[in-house]
Formats: sequence, structure tokens, C-alpha cells
Amino acid sequence: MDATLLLGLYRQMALCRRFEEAAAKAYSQGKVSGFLHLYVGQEAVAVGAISAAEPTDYVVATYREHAHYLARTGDARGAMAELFGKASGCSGGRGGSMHLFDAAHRMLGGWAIVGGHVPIAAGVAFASKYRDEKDVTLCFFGDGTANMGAFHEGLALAGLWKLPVVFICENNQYAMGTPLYRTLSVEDVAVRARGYPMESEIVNGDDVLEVREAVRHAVNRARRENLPIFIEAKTYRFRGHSVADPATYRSKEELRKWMERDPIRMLADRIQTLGIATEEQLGALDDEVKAQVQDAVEFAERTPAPEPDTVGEHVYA
Amino acid sequence: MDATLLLGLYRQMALCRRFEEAAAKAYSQGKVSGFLHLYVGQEAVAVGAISAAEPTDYVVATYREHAHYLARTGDARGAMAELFGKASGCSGGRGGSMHLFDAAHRMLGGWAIVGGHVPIAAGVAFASKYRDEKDVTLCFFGDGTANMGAFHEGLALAGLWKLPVVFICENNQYAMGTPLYRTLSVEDVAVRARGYPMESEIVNGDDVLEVREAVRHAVNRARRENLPIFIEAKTYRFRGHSVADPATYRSKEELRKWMERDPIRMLADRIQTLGIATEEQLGALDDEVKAQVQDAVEFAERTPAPEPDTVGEHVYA
Amino acid sequence: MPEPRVLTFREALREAMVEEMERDPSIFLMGEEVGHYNGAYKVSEGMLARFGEKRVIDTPIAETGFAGVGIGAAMVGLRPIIEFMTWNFSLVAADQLINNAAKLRYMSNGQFTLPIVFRGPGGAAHALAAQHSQALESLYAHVPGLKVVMPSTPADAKGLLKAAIRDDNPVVFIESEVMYALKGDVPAGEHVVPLGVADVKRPGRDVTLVAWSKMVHTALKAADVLTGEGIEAEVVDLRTLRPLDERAVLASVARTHRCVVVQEGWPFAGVAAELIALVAREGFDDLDAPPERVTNLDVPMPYARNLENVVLPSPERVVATVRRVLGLTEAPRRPAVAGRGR
Amino acid sequence: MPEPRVLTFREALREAMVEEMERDPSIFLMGEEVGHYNGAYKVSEGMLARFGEKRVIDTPIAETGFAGVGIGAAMVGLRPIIEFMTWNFSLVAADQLINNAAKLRYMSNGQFTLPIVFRGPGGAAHALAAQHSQALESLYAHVPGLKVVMPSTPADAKGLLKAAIRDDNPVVFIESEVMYALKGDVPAGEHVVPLGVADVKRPGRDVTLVAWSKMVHTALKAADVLTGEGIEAEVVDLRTLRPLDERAVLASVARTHRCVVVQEGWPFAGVAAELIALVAREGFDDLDAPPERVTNLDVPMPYARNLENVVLPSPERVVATVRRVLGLTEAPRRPAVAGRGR
Ligand SMILES: Cc1ncc(C[n+]2csc(CCOP(=O)(O)OP(=O)(O)O)c2C)c(N)n1
Ligand SMILES: Cc1ncc(C[n+]2csc(CCOP(=O)(O)OP(=O)(O)O)c2C)c(N)n1
Ligand SMILES: [Mg+2]
Ligand SMILES: [Mg+2]
Repeated sequence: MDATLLLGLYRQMALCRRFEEAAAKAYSQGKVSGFLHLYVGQEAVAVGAISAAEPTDYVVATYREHAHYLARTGDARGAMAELFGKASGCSGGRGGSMHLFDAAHRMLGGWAIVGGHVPIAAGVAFASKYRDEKDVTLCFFGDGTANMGAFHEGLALAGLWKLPVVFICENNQYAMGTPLYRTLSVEDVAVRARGYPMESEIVNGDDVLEVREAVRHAVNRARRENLPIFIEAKTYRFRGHSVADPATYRSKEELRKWMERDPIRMLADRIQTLGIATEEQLGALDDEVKAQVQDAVEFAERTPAPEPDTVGEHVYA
Repeated sequence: MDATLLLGLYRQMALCRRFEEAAAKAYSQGKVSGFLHLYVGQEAVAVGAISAAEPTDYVVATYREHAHYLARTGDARGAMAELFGKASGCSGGRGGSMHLFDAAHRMLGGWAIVGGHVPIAAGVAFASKYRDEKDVTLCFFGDGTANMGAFHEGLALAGLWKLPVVFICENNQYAMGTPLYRTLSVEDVAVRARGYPMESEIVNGDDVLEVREAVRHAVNRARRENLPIFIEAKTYRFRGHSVADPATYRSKEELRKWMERDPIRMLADRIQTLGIATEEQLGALDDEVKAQVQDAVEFAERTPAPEPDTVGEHVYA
Repeated sequence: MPEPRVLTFREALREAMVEEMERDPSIFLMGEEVGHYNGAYKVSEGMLARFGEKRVIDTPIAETGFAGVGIGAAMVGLRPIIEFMTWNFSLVAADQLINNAAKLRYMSNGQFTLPIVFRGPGGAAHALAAQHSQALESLYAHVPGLKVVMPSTPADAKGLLKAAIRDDNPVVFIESEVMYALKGDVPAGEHVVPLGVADVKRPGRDVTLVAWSKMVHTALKAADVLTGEGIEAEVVDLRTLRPLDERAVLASVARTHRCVVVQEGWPFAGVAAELIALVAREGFDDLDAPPERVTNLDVPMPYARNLENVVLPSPERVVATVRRVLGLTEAPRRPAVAGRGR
Repeated sequence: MPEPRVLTFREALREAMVEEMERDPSIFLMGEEVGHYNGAYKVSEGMLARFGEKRVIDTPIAETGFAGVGIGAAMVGLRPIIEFMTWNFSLVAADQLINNAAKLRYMSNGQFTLPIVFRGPGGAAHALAAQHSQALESLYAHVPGLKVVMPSTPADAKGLLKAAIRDDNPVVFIESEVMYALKGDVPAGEHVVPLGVADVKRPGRDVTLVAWSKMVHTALKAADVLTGEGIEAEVVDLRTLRPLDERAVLASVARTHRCVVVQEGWPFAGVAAELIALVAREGFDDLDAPPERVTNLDVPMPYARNLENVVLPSPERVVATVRRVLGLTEAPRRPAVAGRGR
């Protein structure tokens, strides 16, 4: 096992977690507005998957995309300032939590209509193939997306045209307050992939290495063979759908069971068992991350809101 | 074999064929306007399927629905007058060829946006289940519909809620000028049914008895067990997509091969082989049908167009 | 007459649905999270417990699918209430509303009636950004075959929703997320407000403010400010955009000779433009000044609160426009921003 | 200067695409039947043979899918031309256009440009009935972030399509099925018509007729009739609806003092209403009569030809409206039908 790799993954997942804890706090203080969808508990998916791709591969995600943004860019300041609605935010304060973009790092959003970005991701992959570039597109979406027409059409075109895109279903068991079994008529979302057809794999989404391994394999195949692959990562969100949701629709027992699989704790255990780092060393790493997040919060607080008279900019090129 | 049944099916298929021949002629004379999509060659599907259902079961179809309308209502006058844009048409001249409706006979259209009627059919079936009525809905659509989002969502809801609807894919090998293999990434449309999940059956769509048998079985199960079933009928349209399409995208050879399977001729052969009727007797039947169509044309010609000052009626109830 | 009670907007809507569903078993409520979750905005709270899973139906995320299911069910006699979690999401089902619901009756020569209500919150809430802040009433009001209803008070919310449910046409019923907690008197007992009838929410002689939904409150606030300057604004609440109560608007303008339309949403080819066209044509001789409108600036909605506040119509902008219409200021007619709004 | 050639509208569009695709390999054409079938309306005839399957791409029937693919491809630098077989079918992809294409640039603070053209025929053809006869420009023109272009002549078709393809914004480009065979002079050589600039297609002093696309020809026919009565109508062809060339409209109205907008499509909150609002506000003092509009009647399109003719704007209706605006008749302002149109 590669110590640098494991520590790097740990650091990234800790950054996501600490970032979102700070964001939730800022929200409760009225400094962050709008919808705030936390990824707490799911970090292994975005971090594992994005670590498996090249930095030049594209990332397309949903409104629950803090972790994807951070895993891709490492830029806590840009993300936090965006949540604070500041001009220094990664989307200039125009996007907010649901619309984090970083063109330079090929972080292509941040989309908030369920399923709407799936064909867009296929289109990004289409462009790679068109230009004979070898970049792969990672497309993230939730379990609740599987019944949407846009999901179907995006997968159908990717399957038909053999586009190099890895579809990653973040199956956190719920779409808002609705458990998956009440909306999906098949056992696994991955079943649907067969209709396009697309190879699929189901992974433990709380095991960052398992996610990474599966996505690495998928990305390589997508790149080499120019085809789409479907990965379903089973995980769980520890918080409500958004910070406004108390998540009373699920039992404490259920939550507790899943929290035992906390992906960050599991990775920490593995790192310690392997003797790569001690608890104290991980604690120090965590402190570093906290400091980075604190710096991001301060940055977000001190930088100015967009000038009102810029409101008409960027409607058109 | 039931002689009355076979002769009845033959009569219905002949009516569809003669009706459309007359419609195409009227179109060439400028008496019929708009789009005219002929079902010539596919008659066994609509006739076989609708004959297998109760008259109280619902029929929902596409813009290529002359045969469905005729098989359900037998009303050549209402259909022909509609094509002529007359007030005496089954949709009062407001619908035209693509929008044949007959509420009393539970012929629910006639819809012209590909895939758009699939969720509607699911909704009709939903109503049956809601009211604990035992009616089944037959939903017809083409092979080219399988990539549409509305198709996916309609099937997903029917599968999830176990709605009594029989989905009948009229796989005539083409969507306009596009052969199915260029748009479908799997071998059969029926493969897609598995994702919802839904039992499916592939039938020879040129064999009216095979269609009828499969649909009869499906309708019975849908009625008894309250669930959707998917049937893919492989067939071929002998004419262009619409009468304006010369269909130069396919070879004479291909067309000839399929025309050997002309569903009406095949049924006629079977009837003769079984000794149910002679060629002359079938010819007489055909003459009857021609007379009925001729009567419909005359009816359509002599009845008046809608009064211009009724144009604002029926926008709202 | 029993006393009116104070209800929230949300409770008033719920009461309308509950009363109608008690009355008629063919009515059901369907949408995302309407049942077990009790509604994303708690409008349907308690309704699952009351009516059971048969009549309060949670759907997957599949707006085209369940809008279509509603249309099919309505075709054969049920009376669905389809909730869009917000109207922003209706765009994925636009084809079902515009191509199917609006046209079925006409295409079938009146053979089918389509008693279906599509409802849910529309417009901006707070900092929900571009994809979640749209006031889409102008899109749907453009389409013949649909009715479009947008109440501004709990009493109207209840009365209009009951009328919408009883109506035999597809009704687009747009609520407002930020108004769900608004309280107001609601008449006890049977209370139905007919569709297509506007309501003067405040009488006045100097200028007519035409508004609907949330903007009625913006107009009323502006009117309060104007009163302090001796200007009496009349606030006409359209309540229904389609069919439009043209008579009420023209009657008011005939009295005041001046008209400002206050509309959330984009200006270009919006309902406010329609009202100005109406007033300009039918009220031309009554007018002492060109009719004006106050709308969103012509931009997608930005997330940042300070920008959002600039984009949305405010009482201040209404007041400034009224002053101009009354010839009291010579302010520039348009905000000095690139993404133009009027 | 080489001589202009006579081309059909369809050929002019094709020439624009071919020239641009020759110039820039990042441009591709995608849609249903654009390749092997040579286009449902033969606009792309021969393009597959010329550019190959890589750049002329037949799609399945999946408008949301391939509109989204276009958006994704444009995000990373390609320049897609997405053909809708007709704009009626764009409604199943409305979310992609309105929620994604129109908003991406703004939401990302200008990090992404979206050089994409959505094109295809819009409006009524002949007896295609309610679901296939819609003029949807008013819906799309409502939305900031989109541009909306509608040419009326082969020369404009070529020049505007080239400009649209070169534009770095999502452009809704609406053609007309019944105009594809229309012939006209097209300048030889490089011919680009800038977006956002209207064109006076016929000068006149007595009344301004504002129109676009097919309706320009309806307006011109009306103008011919009016000439016989000594009335000189000026016909302003907007060419681009968004951004709107307000100056050109107002300048014309300032000369003629009278304005009639001719618009295919439904009246309520349509582009004609926007133009009337514009003229009523900015041209109030110039006007000698209320601005009027001639539009579709406010009904879904009926199939029967005789009804369809009643629904669509005709030169006769334009002439009658002009006469009224000039005070020459006292005809009733509205057609005497229930489904009202103006
Ligand atoms: C088309 C559409 N419908 C509804 C919504 C409201 N909504 C936002 S997130 C969400 C649940 C999505 O669940 P899932 O896909 O499982 O993703 P998760 O939130 O669990 O990450 C819903 C219904 C939306 N944004 N878009
Ligand atoms: C959403 C949509 N896109 C495009 C069209 C144009 N169109 C009409 S029929 C058709 C082909 C449909 O093929 P298929 O489903 O196989 O049915 P068939 O015509 O073969 O019976 C197309 C593309 C449409 N009506 N609706
Ligand atoms: Mg989920
Ligand atoms: Mg077909």
C-alpha cells in the first residue's frame, strides 16, 4: 500500500468533511444562504473516484458537489467564498453551493436539475472523442436520478455512440425523504445500465480504495476502448437532504449502522493498522485541514460581495 | 381454428389496407392534407392486439393510428371524414390523421410527439387500478421511441406501480429514414423492458394470430395480476414514413423480402389452407370492405367542413 | 356566518385539497415527497395519514412521467392534483403540459375534458440561484388550453385552489415558497373564488398597480409609501392570469389614467407586456402617461443575496416608477445595467 | 463584387453551414435524419457526403439527450449546430435550453461560453394540427441567456445563420417549413448579417408593420394591398427577436406614428405584446393611435384547412387592422370568436 496515496486520500476526505462542517455552521449563522446539500458520509465516492482520474479528465456533478469540487481543485477558499456569495467565489457569487465551477480544473459543475447534467456529461465525452483527445468524463448523480428521462437519454446516447464517460451513481439510499426501494422497481440502479448496454459494477461506496480501484479500472477502459461504464457506489448520507432537512424519515438505528462504516474512520483505521501513520499523526493532518478550512472561512468573510452594478455581466458572451 | 374469428380478422385487416389506399389516393388528389402516415404492412399488429382485448380496454396510439382506430371502432366514415378535415370526422376535423379519438369506444388517440403518450397510457391504467376497474390499457408505439425520456419514465412508473398496461412496440425496423440498428444500442427493444422490470415477449408482427395470442395472454395477466407487460412485434412498413417519403433509404430487395410476409396475404393463405374460405369468398369479403371504404370517402366528400366561427370552441370545457 | 379564521397560506391550500378530496373520491394528490415526507414545503402535511397511499401518492423523480400519468388519469375521469416540487422542475415536463394537456380537448373536438391541477411553488425564494428561482407563469400563460392561477392571500389560495380543482380544464396553479407561512383571514365554511376574476386589494385614484401572487405584496408596500406622498395607488390583484380579467384592469385604469404592472420574472414577452399591450390598446384614450412595468432584471437569477435583491422587483422600484409615471421625476427609465430589465 | 445568386431559403441555410464547417472543424451538425436521410426537410442535403459521419451526426429520437450532448460539447469548445426536426419537438428538451444552455455562462461567472446553435423549422406548415404547428419563439425569447433569430429571406437566412454559428452564445434559430423553397438573391462571397439588427424590408410613411420570418411576407402582401389605397406601410423585419433592435422599431414608429405588429403564434404574452409595450412606452408621444397586433387566434391549431386559415394571420387581417389604426374603419377590434385572438 502506497502511504502517500492513503494519506492523500485521507487528507482530501477530511478536507471535504471539515469544509462542510464549517459551511453548515456558517449557514446556521446566516452567512451562507440558499440550499446547502452536504456530502458528509459519502466522501469516499467523490474522493476515490476523482483521485482515480487524470487531472485532465472532466468532472460533472450535481448540486451536492462540494466534495467533487474540493477533490478536483483543492481550493477551499474559492468554494467557501462561493457559498458566502462573494465575488471571490469560484463562480463569482453567482452560482452558490449548487453551482461550483472551475473551468481551468475541468470542474464542470454543479447542476441542480435532477438528471439534466447526464446528457451534458455525455456531450463532454463526445467532444473528447470528436477531437481524438483521450480525456474521460466522470459523471456523478444520485440514486433518485434513475427514473429521469434525461438520465435515460444520456445513457442511451453514450451507449450508442460509445462515449468515454464513467457514470457514477452515488447511491446514498435516499432521494430527499424517499428511500430508494419506494421509487426503484429493480434491486440495483446498475440493472438499468444493461439496457444501453453498459458494463456496470457495484462497489462499497464507503471504501475509498474500492471506489478508486473500480473507477481507475473504468477510466482506463473508457480511455482505451472509448466506451461508457457504469458504477454504482452504495453509500449513505449522514445528514439530511439539505441542512434544512432534519431527516426524520429514517431510524436512528439505521443511521447508526451506517455511521459505523464512516468512510473517513474506516480509512483512518486502515492507515493505522498498516502502520502508515499513528492516530496522532492523523490528528495533526486533520488540524492542518481544519486550518485550511478556517482560512477559507476567513477569506470568504473578508472578501467583498459582487458589485451590484455587475449584475448584468455574463448573461451573454 | 375459429372460422368466424379468422374471417373477422381478415376483414379488419383488409379494411385498414383499403382505407389507407383510399386515403393515399385522396391525399394525392389534395383532399387530405397534413401528414399521412400509413400502416400498410403492419396491420396484423393493431388488428391482432386490439382483437385480443375487451372493447372496454383502452387503446392509446401514435400518429400512425388509422388501423387502431378502425380495429377499435370499425368506423371508416368517422376516420375518413377526419382525414378530409370535415366536421363529421371523429375529431370534428380538428385532429386530422394524427389525432383520431373516439371517447365512447375508448380510443384515446392519436398522439404525435414521439413517446409523449407513453406516460399518458400509464395514467389511464393508473385510473383503472385506482377505481378498481379491471380494464387494461394497450399502448402502441414505434421502435424509434425507445430512446425517449418519456418512454423511460412511463415504463418506470408502470413497472413501479404495477399498472395494468400492455406496451406494444410496433417494431417496423425504421424511424423515418433511420434503421433501428443505427439508433438502438441493444439487439431488441424488449431488452430495455427488463430495467423496469417488466416481462417481455417478442412476436412475429406479421402473424396476426401470434400477435393476438401474445396480447391475449398479456392482457389477461395484466388484468388478473395488475402489472405491465411488454410486447415487441417485429414487422415492416411497406410505404414511406409518411406518404411524402419515397423511402429510398432501403433496398428493393429488403422491401420485397418483407412483402413476402404481407400479413394479409399470409392470413388469406391460412384461411384457404384451412378450408375456411375460398379465394373467391375472400375476394367477395374484400369487395365488401372496398364498398365500405368507398362509402366512407363519399361521406367524407359530401359532409361539410367545420364552420369557421366554431374555431374557438373546445379550447376550454 | 361563522367567523373567519387565521390560516397560513400553506394551511389554506391544504384545507382546499382536503375539503375537495373529502367531497370527491376521484381527486388524488401526486408528486415528489407529498406523502411520507408530508410535502417538501409541508403543504400536504397530514394528508397521507388522512387519505392513505392510494390517494396521496409519492412519485419517483420523473416529472414527465407523473405529469403524463395525471393527464391519462384525467382523460378517463379522475381529477388529479399534480404537485411539482417547484415549477422550475416543470420544464422537464413542459411537453406534457403544452403539447398534451393544453391541446387534448381541442384536438379531440371536445370529447375529453381534462380536470387536472398542476401546482407547486414558483418564483424566487432566497438565494436559490438560476435554476431554482424562476417565475415561469409567462411561459404557461402564453398557451391556450391552460388556465393559470396565482393567488396572493390565504383566502384566495383556498378559494382559487378549490375552484381550480373543480374546473374541468388543466390549471397551472403557481404558489410561492416565500409566502407559505403568510397568515391571513380565511372565511369559514364553503369558500370558492371563481377563476378569471381579479380583485382590487386596495382602492386608489392616482395610479393602477397591477400585480399577482407575491408581487401584490410588493405593490401594497409601495402603495403604503406612496400614500405618505399623497399618492393613492389602486392595487389590482389579477389572481388568474389566464383567463385574464381584462375588464377589471381597464376599469381601474379608466379611473386612475395611469398604470404600472409589477411582475416577478423576466420582462421580455412576459405577462406584464401583455397587460401593457391591453392597456395601450383598450385604454389608450384613458391614459395620461405610458403604461410601465417593474419586473425582474433581464438576467438569470444570481445566487448572491445582494445581487438577487437588485434583480427582483422591490417596493422602491415600484415607487420610483410610479413617481415617474406621475411626472414627478425624470429618472432614467431603465436600470443602468447591461442585462436590462424594466 | 461578384453577382448575387438566386438560392432557395433551404440552400442558403445549407451554404451557411457548409461554409462555416469548411472554415472551422469544431463545428458539427447533429439531429434526427440530418445525415443519411439528408434532412427531414433536405436542409442538410449532401452534407453527410461532404463532411462524413463524424461531423454530420444522425441521432436517435432523444431531443433532451442530444440537446444536452450539444451543450456539453460546446462547454469544452466545440461549436455544435443542433437541428430540431421541428421546434415543436424542442419542448421535450425545454429544460436543456432554458435551465442549462441559457444559464451556464451566468452561473459560472463567465467561465464557460456556449457557442451552440439550435435550429429547425417553427410555426405552422399546412394542416399539421395542434402538436405540429406551434410558433414557439415567444417562449424562448422570454429567457435571458438565449438569443433568438428568425430570418425571412434566403440572404438573411444565410447571413444570420453564419452569424449565429460564429456567436459565442446559445442561439435559437427558427426557420419556416413553408419558406424552405422560397427563392431570393443571396450575395456571393462572404455574407454575414449581424445578430440584433433589424431591416426595413419596405419603406413607408403611414404605418409601421413590424414582423419577422414568414410574417414579413404577410406584411409585405398587406402593404401591397394598402398601396392601392394610397397607404404606404413600412415593413420592419426584426430578424433577431433577442436581442431586439428597439431603435429600429422606434425610429420607424417615430416617422409613421402608427404601429401594427404581425406575429404568428398565440397573442398572450407573445413577442408582439413586448413590441407593443415597447412602442407604448418609448413611443407614446409619437403615436397617433394605439399600437395593434395581428396574431394567431388564441387557440391550439386545428387540422382543417379552412379553420387553420382563420387562425393564422393573413394579409387581409393585417389590412383591416391597418385601416382601423388609420381611423378608416370602425371595425370591431377582435374577431368574433370565442377563442380570442387579436
Ligand atoms: C427535475 C427535478 N426534480 C426535482 C428536483 C428536487 N430535488 C433536488 S435533489 C432531489 C433528490 C435527488 O435524489 P438523488 O438523485 O438520490 O441525489 P441525492 O440528493 O441523494 O444526492 C430532488 C427531488 C430537482 N432538483 N430536479
Ligand atoms: C419528440 C419528437 N421528435 C421527433 C418527431 C418527428 N417524428 C415523427 S415520427 C418519427 C419517427 C418515429 O419512429 P418510430 O417510433 O419507430 O415509429 P414509426 O413511425 O416507425 O411508426 C419522428 C422522428 C416527433 N414527432 N416527436
Ligand atoms: Mg440519493
Ligand atoms: Mg418505426
